[in-house]
Amino acid sequence: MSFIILIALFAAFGALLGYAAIRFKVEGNPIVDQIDSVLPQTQCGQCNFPGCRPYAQAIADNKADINQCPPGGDAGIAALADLLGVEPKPLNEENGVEQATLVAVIDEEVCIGCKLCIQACPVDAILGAPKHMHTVIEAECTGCDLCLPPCPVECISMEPIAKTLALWQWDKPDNSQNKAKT
Amino acid sequence: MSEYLLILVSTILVNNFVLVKFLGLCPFMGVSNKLETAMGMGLATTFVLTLASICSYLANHYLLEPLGLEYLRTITFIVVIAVVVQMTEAIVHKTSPLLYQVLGIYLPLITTNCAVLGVALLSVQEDHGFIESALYGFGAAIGFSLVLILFSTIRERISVSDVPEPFKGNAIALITAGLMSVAFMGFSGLVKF
Amino acid sequence: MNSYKHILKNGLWDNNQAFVALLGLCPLLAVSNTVINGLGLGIATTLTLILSNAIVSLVRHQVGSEIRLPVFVLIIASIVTAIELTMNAFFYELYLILGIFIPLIVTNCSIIGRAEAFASKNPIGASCVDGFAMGLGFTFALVILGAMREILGSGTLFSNAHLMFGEAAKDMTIYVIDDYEGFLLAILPPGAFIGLGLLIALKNVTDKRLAQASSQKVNIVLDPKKV
Amino acid sequence: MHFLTSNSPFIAPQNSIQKMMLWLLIALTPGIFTMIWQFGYGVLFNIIICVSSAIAAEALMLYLRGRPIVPFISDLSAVVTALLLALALPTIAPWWIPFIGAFIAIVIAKHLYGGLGYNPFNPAMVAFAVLMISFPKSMTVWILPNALLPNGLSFSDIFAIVLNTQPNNDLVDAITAATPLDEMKTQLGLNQTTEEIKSASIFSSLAGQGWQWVSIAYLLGGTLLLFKKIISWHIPVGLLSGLFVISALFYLFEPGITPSPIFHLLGGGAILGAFFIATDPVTAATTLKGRFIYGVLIGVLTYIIRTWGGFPEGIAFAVILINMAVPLIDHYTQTRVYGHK
Amino acid sequence: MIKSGWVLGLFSLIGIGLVSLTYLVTHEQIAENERLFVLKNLHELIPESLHDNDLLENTVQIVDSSAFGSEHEVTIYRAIKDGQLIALVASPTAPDGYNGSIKLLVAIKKNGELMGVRAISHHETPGLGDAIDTNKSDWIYSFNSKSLQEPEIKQWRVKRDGGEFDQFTGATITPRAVVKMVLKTLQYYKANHNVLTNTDE
Amino acid sequence: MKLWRFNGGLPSLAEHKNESVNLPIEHAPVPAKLVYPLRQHIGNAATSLVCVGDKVLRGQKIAAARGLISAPIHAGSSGVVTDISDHLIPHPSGFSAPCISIETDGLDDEIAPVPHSSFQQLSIPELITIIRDAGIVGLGGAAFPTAIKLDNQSKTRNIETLILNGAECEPYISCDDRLLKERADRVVEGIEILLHLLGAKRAILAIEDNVPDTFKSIQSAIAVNNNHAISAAQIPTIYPTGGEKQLIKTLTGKEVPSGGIPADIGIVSINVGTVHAIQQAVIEGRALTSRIITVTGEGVNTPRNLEVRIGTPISTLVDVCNGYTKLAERLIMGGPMMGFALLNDEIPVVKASNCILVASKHEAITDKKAMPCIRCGLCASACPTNLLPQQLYWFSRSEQLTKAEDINLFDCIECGCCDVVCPSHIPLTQHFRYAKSALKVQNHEKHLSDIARDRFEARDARLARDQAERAERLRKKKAVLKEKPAKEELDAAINRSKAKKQIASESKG
Ligand SMILES: Cc1cc2nc3c(=O)[nH]c(=O)nc-3n(C[C@H](O)[C@H](O)[C@H](O)COP(=O)(O)O)c2cc1C
Ligand SMILES: Cc1cc2nc3c(=O)[nH]c(=O)nc-3n(C[C@H](O)[C@H](O)[C@H](O)COP(=O)(O)O)c2cc1C
Ligand SMILES: Cc1cc2nc3c(=O)[nH]c(=O)nc-3n(C[C@H](O)[C@H](O)[C@H](O)COP(=O)(O)O)c2cc1C
Ligand SMILES: Cc1cc2nc3c(=O)[nH]c(=O)nc-3n(C[C@H](O)[C@H](O)[C@H](O)CO)c2cc1C
Ligand code: SF4
Ligand code: SF4
Ligand code: SF4
Ligand code: SF4
Ligand code: FES
Repeated sequence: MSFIILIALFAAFGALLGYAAIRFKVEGNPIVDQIDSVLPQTQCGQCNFPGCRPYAQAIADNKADINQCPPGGDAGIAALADLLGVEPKPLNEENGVEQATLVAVIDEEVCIGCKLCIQACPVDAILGAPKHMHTVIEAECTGCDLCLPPCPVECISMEPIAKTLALWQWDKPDNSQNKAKT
Repeated sequence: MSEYLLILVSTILVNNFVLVKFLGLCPFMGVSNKLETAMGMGLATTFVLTLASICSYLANHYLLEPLGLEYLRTITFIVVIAVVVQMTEAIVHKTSPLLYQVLGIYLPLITTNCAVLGVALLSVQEDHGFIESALYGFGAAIGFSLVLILFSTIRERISVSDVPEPFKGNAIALITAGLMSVAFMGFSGLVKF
Repeated sequence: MNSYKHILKNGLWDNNQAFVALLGLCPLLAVSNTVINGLGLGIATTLTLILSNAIVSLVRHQVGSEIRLPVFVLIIASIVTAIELTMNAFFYELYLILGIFIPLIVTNCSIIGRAEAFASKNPIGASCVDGFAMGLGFTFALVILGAMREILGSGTLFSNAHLMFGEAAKDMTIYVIDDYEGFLLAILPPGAFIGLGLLIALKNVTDKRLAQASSQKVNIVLDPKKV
Repeated sequence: MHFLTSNSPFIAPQNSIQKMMLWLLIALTPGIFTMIWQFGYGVLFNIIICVSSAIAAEALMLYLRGRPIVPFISDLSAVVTALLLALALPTIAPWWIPFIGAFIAIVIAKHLYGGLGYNPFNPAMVAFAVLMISFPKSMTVWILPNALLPNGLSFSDIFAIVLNTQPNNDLVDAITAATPLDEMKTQLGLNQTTEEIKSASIFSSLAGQGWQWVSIAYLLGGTLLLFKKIISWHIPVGLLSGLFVISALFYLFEPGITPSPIFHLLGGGAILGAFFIATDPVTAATTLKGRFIYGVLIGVLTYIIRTWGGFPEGIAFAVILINMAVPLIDHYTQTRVYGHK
Repeated sequence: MIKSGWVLGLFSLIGIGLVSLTYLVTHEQIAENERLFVLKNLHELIPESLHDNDLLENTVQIVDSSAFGSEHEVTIYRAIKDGQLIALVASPTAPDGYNGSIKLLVAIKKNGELMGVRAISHHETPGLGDAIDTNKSDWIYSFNSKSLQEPEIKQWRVKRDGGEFDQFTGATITPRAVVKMVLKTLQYYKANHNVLTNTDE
Repeated sequence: MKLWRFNGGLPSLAEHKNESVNLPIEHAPVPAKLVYPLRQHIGNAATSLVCVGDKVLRGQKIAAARGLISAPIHAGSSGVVTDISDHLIPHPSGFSAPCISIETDGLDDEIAPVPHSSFQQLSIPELITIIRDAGIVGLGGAAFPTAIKLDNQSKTRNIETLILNGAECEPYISCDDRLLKERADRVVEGIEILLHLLGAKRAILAIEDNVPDTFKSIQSAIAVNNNHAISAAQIPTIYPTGGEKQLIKTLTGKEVPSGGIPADIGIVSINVGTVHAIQQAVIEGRALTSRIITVTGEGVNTPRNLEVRIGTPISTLVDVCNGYTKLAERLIMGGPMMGFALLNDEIPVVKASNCILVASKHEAITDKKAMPCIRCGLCASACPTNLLPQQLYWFSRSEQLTKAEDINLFDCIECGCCDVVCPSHIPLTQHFRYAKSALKVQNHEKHLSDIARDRFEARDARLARDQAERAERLRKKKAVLKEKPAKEELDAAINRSKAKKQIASESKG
């Protein structure tokens, strides 16, 4: 039968592909870096991953949706959507809500220097020696809240970042005339 | 010479695969959100389509016809194409991860893009020779890429327009494709059949 | 585990291949210039979907990722060619009209799409139901779009029914509008795009209405005075 | 003392959309009057039906979309669209042609994209193209110029024709003809030479009877627009020179069987298209270099479609085809910003 | 790698087997369908009662660009009853339709009188040129029983060009092309009458 | 003199100079309280040198420059420091910022000035020091510390042309014009100082061609001086010819490279008011404590130019001009094109304030109803920087800010020309200001997140290392306990820990 030739040909194709799968095997995924660079690096874990990079990895592996990072907010989701060429969607409320960034402030009167907060801080933003009061380096705190729960004397509070002229933004004009009334 | 030109004009403009012949619509709708991706897709498709057209010609001419197995045309073509695409995919994946990411699921979808099989089948149906087949595939792909790129630039513009809510996204994109198709009807008659 | 009802609803509405996933557009747009053409292709596609989903689901464990695509495609192509030959033998005129789009069912993106997205991950029962639901949803889209274009474009409905149902069905053609000049756009390529666009918008509106209605219902239940 | 704040500049704007549209309407009047003079009152019916249905469609869409109705209607853009469509239609088209056309232009081509400013395709030309494709029969019969009608048509004659959806074919055949472009193309297809063709009565010294005067009147209005800076010269000059150069080339090489450049410029809608239609700011390229390229492309494409394509008048299709390329043109014709290489 | 090979091989065996089986079952029916389809068109012009031969056998293929003005192949079918040539059907292609060529079937009685004309494929504009289809208008029937004598050659034109055949409102090119090609076919028949009617080969 | 033309601009802007230009400059009285924002210039805020309760004299330095780019501040009159705290500042944000408040004693005692009769005797570093210590910043608008501008260029000495900007292209403002009318001689002397300092070959003083009499007074002042390197040029009255880049193009045909400074093409441009202040500092030995300000608009009874102590509240200026009229609607600092509206008139004037415009309703339109952009391109034709405002707007509006940046958003000089010509009445300039500031904030956040990423990864690596070390120690202990472990096992353990370390360092890198 003449189609034996065909079948043999197809089998050869299969072998070729099998070979290609070995020969062109790809390791790692550079897209992870790109995704990671879009994430806010708050390292807060609200996305249900232990930090931003693991979440980036999960997105790249199609194991997580793009709408799980509350600190990144809608702008972050939009950037991810743009990067990955998918439609943006609203933030998943199960992960939290977008808030203004805060910084941790340690009440130095109350702090007992237990070091627990230092262990919790993902970015090493807290300084202090054992038994001495600790302090937060404001410029390096990402406002992730992770230092709050471990503190035995509850001396850490989250405070809004002072508005400065350097970070002041002009108002965006609104085209209310063109918007729907409803 | 002029007959080759006619094939090109015909496949690119008059019988544009996407807007007139209705082939390759899924990637046309799917990867036209951004200019860069559209260009990548256009490139990939041009490559695959031309190659597929050539391979199918060879398969048809040197395999199926001598063996008298024309009724297995579809199967043979599609397997040949699938293999070509899979190889392309593996190579792209290795060499240009970014392009791979951008094209995402669409590289495998090129296989299942009707334009590819369509080109092969139509080319056989129209009794094209080797060069004609290659040109036919190439022209069809250029036509595809052309409208894909134009479409993507328009969609970029539309995506930030004030489109009424129910029409946002796919609906207005399809209507745009419709209007593009209206425009392309202006080319009808350029090449007589 | 997907409940069958969920799968059905998914295929017919929520994830309708034509309206939502925008897959299988080529045959959808090309062949929907009359209801009967749409119906013919819809049935052929549904058949293919069910068979291919079933087979893919059966063999899903045996096939390595590097040859998954060729194998799936091969399976689908065999089924389609068999169907094509059968149609060619028994519905010749319809076969002529549907033309190249019969072999092209092979590359109907929704078929390989379902094979990849559903059948390769689910057992055979669910896969068959999924194929049926998706096919039905697709046929639904074909028929609606076909009706819309046929009425607008030539003022008739069910013309050429005899190609499918035999000579007796010749009288089935309904002249919706008599002496209609014909809005040619509707049966030409642009009409297909625009028509589908309008249908999708219509679906969006319907979905929104439905969502509103259901959220209102919830409100009523939660309203303590009314409970 | 306390004051309210707002942002600079504080100076009142010097211009408004309404003003621009109004000037456009004014610039169209010479053309309209010439058209009435040459082709009778039919055009008035088109204008009335088109404009009123366009305003109705605009109001309806604004209402459905929940937008303020008055400011958007009074910007007059719908009127301009309707008027340009009306002028492109055959003057004895049945009433439903301008009616459907206006709705297609305003609803599909304009408001589905978000209304004024957002539409990628020229609404009037989209409507024209859709009508042309859908109703080729009604869209290709043009009335003969008055000079060729033995005793002219009265107002009521036209009224009857426009309202009568199924016109008496014999009567219509008697008073209608193909447009000069159409006739030229048909006859060339029969291997006639341009000289032989131009001896027919519908042609005259420059281009077609009636048509040439209408074109010249539009040219007048177009100059007014240029003068008032409503449009820049780039598009009209690009378009007309594109059309002129390519038709001159072919005319030089094959004089007997290709119509002259003058015929191409004045014989159809080229002038109207160049000054009033291709210049639609919303759908044209926005950089000056881009506009010139845009114009040239339309000119060349017009010639191609007229000469080898299926439609005798190519402007409408050329415009929407090049509309598609506008974002790309804009993308590649960015200006050289001060201080950049 | 080896495994991929034989898995794909196995599936191709199954797939190709399935298709081949179907092919075996259906291919005769398909060939018959194709035959019947051509016959059906021919029978519209020459009723079955008028011939007893198989129209699809005993055909002639001609390419004569000087007579037909185009390179298209023309097939001539012959209807024979009781060994007598009754009529023949030519399939010329009019190259100058509005949107390209128009494929015709022209049935001519032995005496040179037309039995009928059909357009079997064309690209004319729907709504304008497509009135040559029988289901769009009756125009094509106006050729019935015309011949080179009736009307005379000068009258073989559309009315607009001073002839006898109607044009369509707004579309003259299509009917012009059809009339021209039918006339050419008749003239060809007249010129080659002897060869064409010679049935024994 | 050959002139060049920059793209666009507004040639037909109503000038409104006559209202204020006809009265001579009047000295405004010293108010009861002077307020000095510590940041009145581009760069770092100055640091206060005084404490509450200190007594200060006019011309005394009360705040010192901090860091590279900064400028000192001097008291404008004698009195007592009453307060150093946040106070509303003249800024479009309406923010408060640290200010020194001085209650004046009415004596206006001055610390002794150090005059130099001849600047030629001074070395260039000495001149720079004088200018820096006098607290001179650009008075033309941007308030860039002038000493820094001059310092680099005086060292490299590659300056060909010194441009004196007397264009004053904005409507309503006439302070430079008045200055040139009344004190042209001082300005010319200031130019000579700068020529000497920079080693420039020529100086061009540019004024618009709508003030011919001023031109004459300058020409005669130059003639008196008889310095051939100095010339005056009349430039066409097109807003914004006074913009540095536009002026340079007009006078020299050259363009300042994007992102660069005029010195890159051998040019320094300085406002005539600044030159006057330099002359005062060098020759008279006086620090910058006052400047000329135009108070105008239909909202004041007598529009005119005033010589004002910096730090004076606006209400005092309005009083000198006989108070508000009924039409007063909006209080604008700067001109109607580039100025910004103030919340109240207790805000002090600063070094950069050149005009107080008390605008009536029609002088400062309030609500423009914006329509969608119709892509008419009029804005692009008007843009003096040859940008495409319509595309910038499209991207800014839809928050595609990086795309806006790609098409050179940051080259926009916020002149407002596009706004004025837009038929759709879109507040384009405001969109661009928004986009620029939002981008700056975004970049700042990006910077912070990069720091956070580095720190996070460093910490991860450290933790991994710690853990590896701990495991290692544990194993060693076990090994010791086990007595004479098999040699291979030990090797294996070492290898393992090496591998771990490597992984740790890899994940760090
Ligand atoms: C879009 C379009 C399609 C046309 N299609 C046809 C056609 O299919 N057949 C035809 O004979 N004429 C067609 N025409 C008309 C020709 O242009 C030409 O006007 C006509 O054939 C000659 O017209 P007459 O009847 O006035 O001589 C078409 C015209 C247009 C604009
Ligand atoms: C960071 C920075 C450094 C500058 N350095 C110089 C300089 O070295 N030389 C100079 O002539 N101008 C310098 N300038 C001043 C600018 O060129 C310009 O004159 C000033 O910003 C005021 O211009 P404007 O009012 O047109 O904005 C500098 C400006 C800035 C912001
Ligand atoms: C749009 C615009 C208009 C300006 N108009 C003037 C002006 O009319 N006069 C002036 O001296 N400076 C004007 N400037 C400021 C100058 O660009 C530049 O900052 C100044 O001439 C530099 O001198 P300075 O450092 O001494 O202030 C303007 C700036 C801009 C952006
Ligand atoms: C110079 C000029 C030309 C115009 N040309 C057209 C035109 O050709 N077609 C049209 O529908 N509208 C035209 N308009 C009106 C307006 O731009 C149009 O309604 C918008 O496309 C709707 O968004 C024109 C307006 C101007 C100012
Ligand atoms: S949720 Fe927190 S940890 Fe997760 S990606 Fe966002 S900022 Fe990073
Ligand atoms: S200090 Fe607290 S809030 Fe700030 S980064 Fe560290 S753990 Fe998070
Ligand atoms: S001037 Fe206004 S309407 Fe015109 S292009 Fe610019 S922003 Fe758009
Ligand atoms: S504000 Fe910016 S964009 Fe507008 S004209 Fe001025 S420089 Fe150009
Ligand atoms: S059906 Fe998807 S590309 Fe054709």
